[in-house]
Amino acid sequence: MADTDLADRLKAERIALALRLGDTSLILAQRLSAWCGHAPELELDLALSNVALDLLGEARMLLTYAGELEGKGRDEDRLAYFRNTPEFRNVLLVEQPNEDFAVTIVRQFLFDAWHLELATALTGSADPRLAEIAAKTVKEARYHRKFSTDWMIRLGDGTAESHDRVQAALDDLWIYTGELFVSDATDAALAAAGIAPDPASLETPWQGFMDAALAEATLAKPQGAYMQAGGRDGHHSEHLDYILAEMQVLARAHPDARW
Amino acid sequence: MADTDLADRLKAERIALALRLGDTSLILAQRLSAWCGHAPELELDLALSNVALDLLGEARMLLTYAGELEGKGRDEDRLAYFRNTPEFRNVLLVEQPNEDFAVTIVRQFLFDAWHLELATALTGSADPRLAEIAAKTVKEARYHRKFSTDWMIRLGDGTAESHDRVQAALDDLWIYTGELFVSDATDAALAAAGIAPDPASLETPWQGFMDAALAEATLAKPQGAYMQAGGRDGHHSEHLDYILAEMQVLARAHPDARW
Amino acid sequence: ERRTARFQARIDADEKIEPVDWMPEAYRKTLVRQISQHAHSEVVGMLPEGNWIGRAPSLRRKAVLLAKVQDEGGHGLYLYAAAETLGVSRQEMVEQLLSGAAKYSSIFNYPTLSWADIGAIGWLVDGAAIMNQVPICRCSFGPYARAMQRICKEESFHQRQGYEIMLQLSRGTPEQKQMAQDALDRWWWPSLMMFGPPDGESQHGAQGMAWKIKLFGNDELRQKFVDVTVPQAEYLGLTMPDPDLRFDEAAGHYRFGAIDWDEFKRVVKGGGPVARDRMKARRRAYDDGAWVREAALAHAEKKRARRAEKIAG
Amino acid sequence: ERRTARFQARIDADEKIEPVDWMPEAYRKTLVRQISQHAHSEVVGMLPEGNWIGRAPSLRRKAVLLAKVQDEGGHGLYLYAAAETLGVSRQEMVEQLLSGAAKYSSIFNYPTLSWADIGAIGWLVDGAAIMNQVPICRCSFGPYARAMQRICKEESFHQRQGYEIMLQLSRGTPEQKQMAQDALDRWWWPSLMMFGPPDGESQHGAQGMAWKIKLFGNDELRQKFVDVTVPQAEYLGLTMPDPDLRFDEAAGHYRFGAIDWDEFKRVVKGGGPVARDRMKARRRAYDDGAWVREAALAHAEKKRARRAEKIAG
Repeated sequence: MADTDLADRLKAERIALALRLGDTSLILAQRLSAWCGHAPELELDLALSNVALDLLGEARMLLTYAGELEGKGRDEDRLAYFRNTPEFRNVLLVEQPNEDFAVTIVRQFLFDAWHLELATALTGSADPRLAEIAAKTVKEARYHRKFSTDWMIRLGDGTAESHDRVQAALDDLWIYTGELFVSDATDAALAAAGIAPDPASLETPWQGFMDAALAEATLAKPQGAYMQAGGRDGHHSEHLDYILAEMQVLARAHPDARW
Repeated sequence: MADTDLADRLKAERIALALRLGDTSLILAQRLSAWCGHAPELELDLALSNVALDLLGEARMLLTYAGELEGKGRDEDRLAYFRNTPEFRNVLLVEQPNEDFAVTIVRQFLFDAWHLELATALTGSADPRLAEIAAKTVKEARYHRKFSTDWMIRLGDGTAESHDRVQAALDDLWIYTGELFVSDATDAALAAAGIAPDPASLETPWQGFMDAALAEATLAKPQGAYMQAGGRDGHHSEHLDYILAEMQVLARAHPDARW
Repeated sequence: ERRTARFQARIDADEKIEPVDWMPEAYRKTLVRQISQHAHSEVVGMLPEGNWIGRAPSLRRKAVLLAKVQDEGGHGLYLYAAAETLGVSRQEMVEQLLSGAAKYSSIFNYPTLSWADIGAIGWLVDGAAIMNQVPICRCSFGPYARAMQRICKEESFHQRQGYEIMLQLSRGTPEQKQMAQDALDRWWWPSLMMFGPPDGESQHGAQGMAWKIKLFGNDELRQKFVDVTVPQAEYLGLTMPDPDLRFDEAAGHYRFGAIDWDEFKRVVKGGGPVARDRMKARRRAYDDGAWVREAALAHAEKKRARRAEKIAG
Repeated sequence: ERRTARFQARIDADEKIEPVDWMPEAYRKTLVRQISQHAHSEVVGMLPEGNWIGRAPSLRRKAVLLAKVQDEGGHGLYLYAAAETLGVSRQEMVEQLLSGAAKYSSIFNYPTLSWADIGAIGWLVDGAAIMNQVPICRCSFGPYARAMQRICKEESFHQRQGYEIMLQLSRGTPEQKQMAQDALDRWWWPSLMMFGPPDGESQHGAQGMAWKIKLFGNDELRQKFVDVTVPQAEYLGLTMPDPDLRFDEAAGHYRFGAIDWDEFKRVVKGGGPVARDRMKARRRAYDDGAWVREAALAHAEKKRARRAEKIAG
């Protein structure tokens, strides 16, 4: 039967994909939710929380699916709270600190533009579960991209201070965008099977979107930066361990508890 | 035998005292050591680390002693890494965040002036172990108080900005000084037995020192603030849980490991 | 004065007063004070619960808590909007909060020290708030009444979620049950104080009643809250931190011990354990966000100017 | 020139050059560059290890690590002082670091990702540093030689502490051993790169040798490091991340695989994984501390003025 066939085919690769995408959305949700109650205006508290909630929802679906594929009884919480830092598979971009609102918005803008391209491509996945999750994500990601792009334009084409801040944040975070488009053996196998797009294929539309949006925001696209990568293979920056220390502290203090 | 007598007398109270003082020095050491590598100048990196090291050393002796008195096999690390937030007995003052250098120095100044008075009194403790620890502490605390007082004067009588910053920090942190001089039943019993001074008895010399130092620093002593207390009974502010989440994360991830 | 009499007659007839209607200045001022205080409470109230979003012990609880704190921000928005219909800007109100001129509910000056506090706040604090707020859904000022209707619906949802957390904890491990008990111990009395001082000492009582801004006395609402909540605590298997608490069969009410009104006064005057932390957090958000708000204004201005140029050109 | 010849003769005779002595401008410049780079490395080097002070898994380890990082700050101070004898101020040197004009050891642009990294840095990075630095204790410039003598003594203490951490981990739980292996995997090659490019490509080699600032070739020191370190790894029971590594019986040396010089060049040019984080941290400390340094200056100035007034009055 075709279903059984699919269930076995590329299982490890599909688990890897679900963890990479799930962890990426989870860590970004964790970062964003730290703004809740502290944003520059109440409307931004609500908007950032909204984005965080969407990403958290997506992460939960993906981690649940990863756990099911794995078949070892790990649910979303087991995966989120009881893996150590090197077992996390998120891209480096999303673990970078919130710093100020400029950094947060730039990080979001870089992410959202990629997230929407990726989710759009995933709606056609040969894996119906991934396609289903992606269909939900696309709607949300479209709104997220509009939100962060609007703010890029506002800040870039706002005051001199806001322009400088957002340009500096863009220069700083750009080195983490290369990882979004790296293809490895996992990606190649998934792409060949029509389960996920080749990450490299997302770069051209992403760059196109960047060019247009940054032009409107009167911002300069960074050039010639050395790209950092490794998060998708568990090689993280020094930040992730702190994120997890906070996120996991309570669950780990009571490993047998239900909440 | 006198020793046996003392070993049994007021054991619970002496454990409580050792934890209160040990935790207080431990948490302040943890806070201070976060400056290491990030201070306003290299000399301050070294000085703050020095103070942190002294306090850490004192905390280790006190926690070790608390564990020995308790007699349940808990050593300094078991006590430092495997108690939860409400089991910590530090005063609220030391768990307040570093914020900027002004807040750090004010916190240190308020603490050092108390710490020196307390340690001096404890050198005459009927408990020879506490007296011995205090004798070591006195020498260090005298240097600490000089360091933080010198900086209070430098900042208070420095620029307009430094004056304002340090005054604001003083106003903010003052509400945590009342707790240093609260006496409860434990303190009363220890004072009656000549094991520790009544905390209330330290206030007059402390206030005297404050008056003189603040005058020289051209700073106004805060008046009429509502004092906060509770840390010594395990009722902490929201900060301590975050401190412990970081401090304990690695030890707790490997509960059976030796390092 | 005739206008005043007609105004009171409308209120007595249960008509809603709308922003365009004439109203006594004292009515307007009282409402601005009360609505903005309520709005500030929602916004400051985001902090104690927001403190646990990052550490929520399951992803589901994290999502629920984040959504809840977000709702509180939304309530703040509705309420600021309701107050703005009375001719005061949000900017003014926020500045009053930050300068200390305006108050907010002092319940938020207590710290959240464990996950169980998230349960206790939902169960007790939101429970007390609902008790206070449901009557306001019928208050005389239209925009306020309508905002409160929306808010009360969400609050009762929050309260159920809080109780559900407490239920899970009290049915959980011994540590979890202890956590729940400890939270109840710390939040019970402050929750009772949320109803304000005894009616005899309450300042704005009688006029508020006449204007139908206040519809029940503090003591009456407090008693109602106790009567509803004590059986809930029993169902949880938790002990109320009040040795004097007992059921008065004859009256059909739970009688509770004396409230520490000194603590109440101290906390209202800014002596709450984490009052400084709360205001510092709000002030920091406001100060750190200034450049963002300025940029948004500057950009809007540029856009307006460009459009004007285009039309002119 | 006669002075130059006499200067070289003194060096050849193993005399120390002191700050008051005449020296060629190129010698001075080379030393300023090298000593300040070394000082910057000590200061930036506080960051990767400082990252684990807060999380050290025992109080003893916490104290040892804190003292170690503090020592590094102290080394920075000695070295800045040595460079200052050559007529450059610490302020100037720090600004060169922050502007990117001055370099520091690119090893510190790798992240510390686990506690084992603290062991690996002590063992490998300090080990490589000692190999590089011990000869400098005999270098021709007196203040530099004396600073290095002090530093080397402390560094070898640090190196033993690092190895002790690795030993404890590799004798520990499977997770600890894995942690140790992972740290070795990540730090081995960067440590080998610390000796700089192959001698043929090294820029400042020959002149440095003649001036006795540099006393051995990069490759020679690197080989010595490998020969010392491989047996230590074997004793730990860890595997070197180099499939080509083998002992050459005839030569009495360990032969190792090809070093990825592209990575080396990229990291030196600022492409190290956490290079931005490091410079951001230093810049932030400097900027945030500006008001403190200004206050200290202002206060010192006030004191001076008061004293002058007293004397005058």
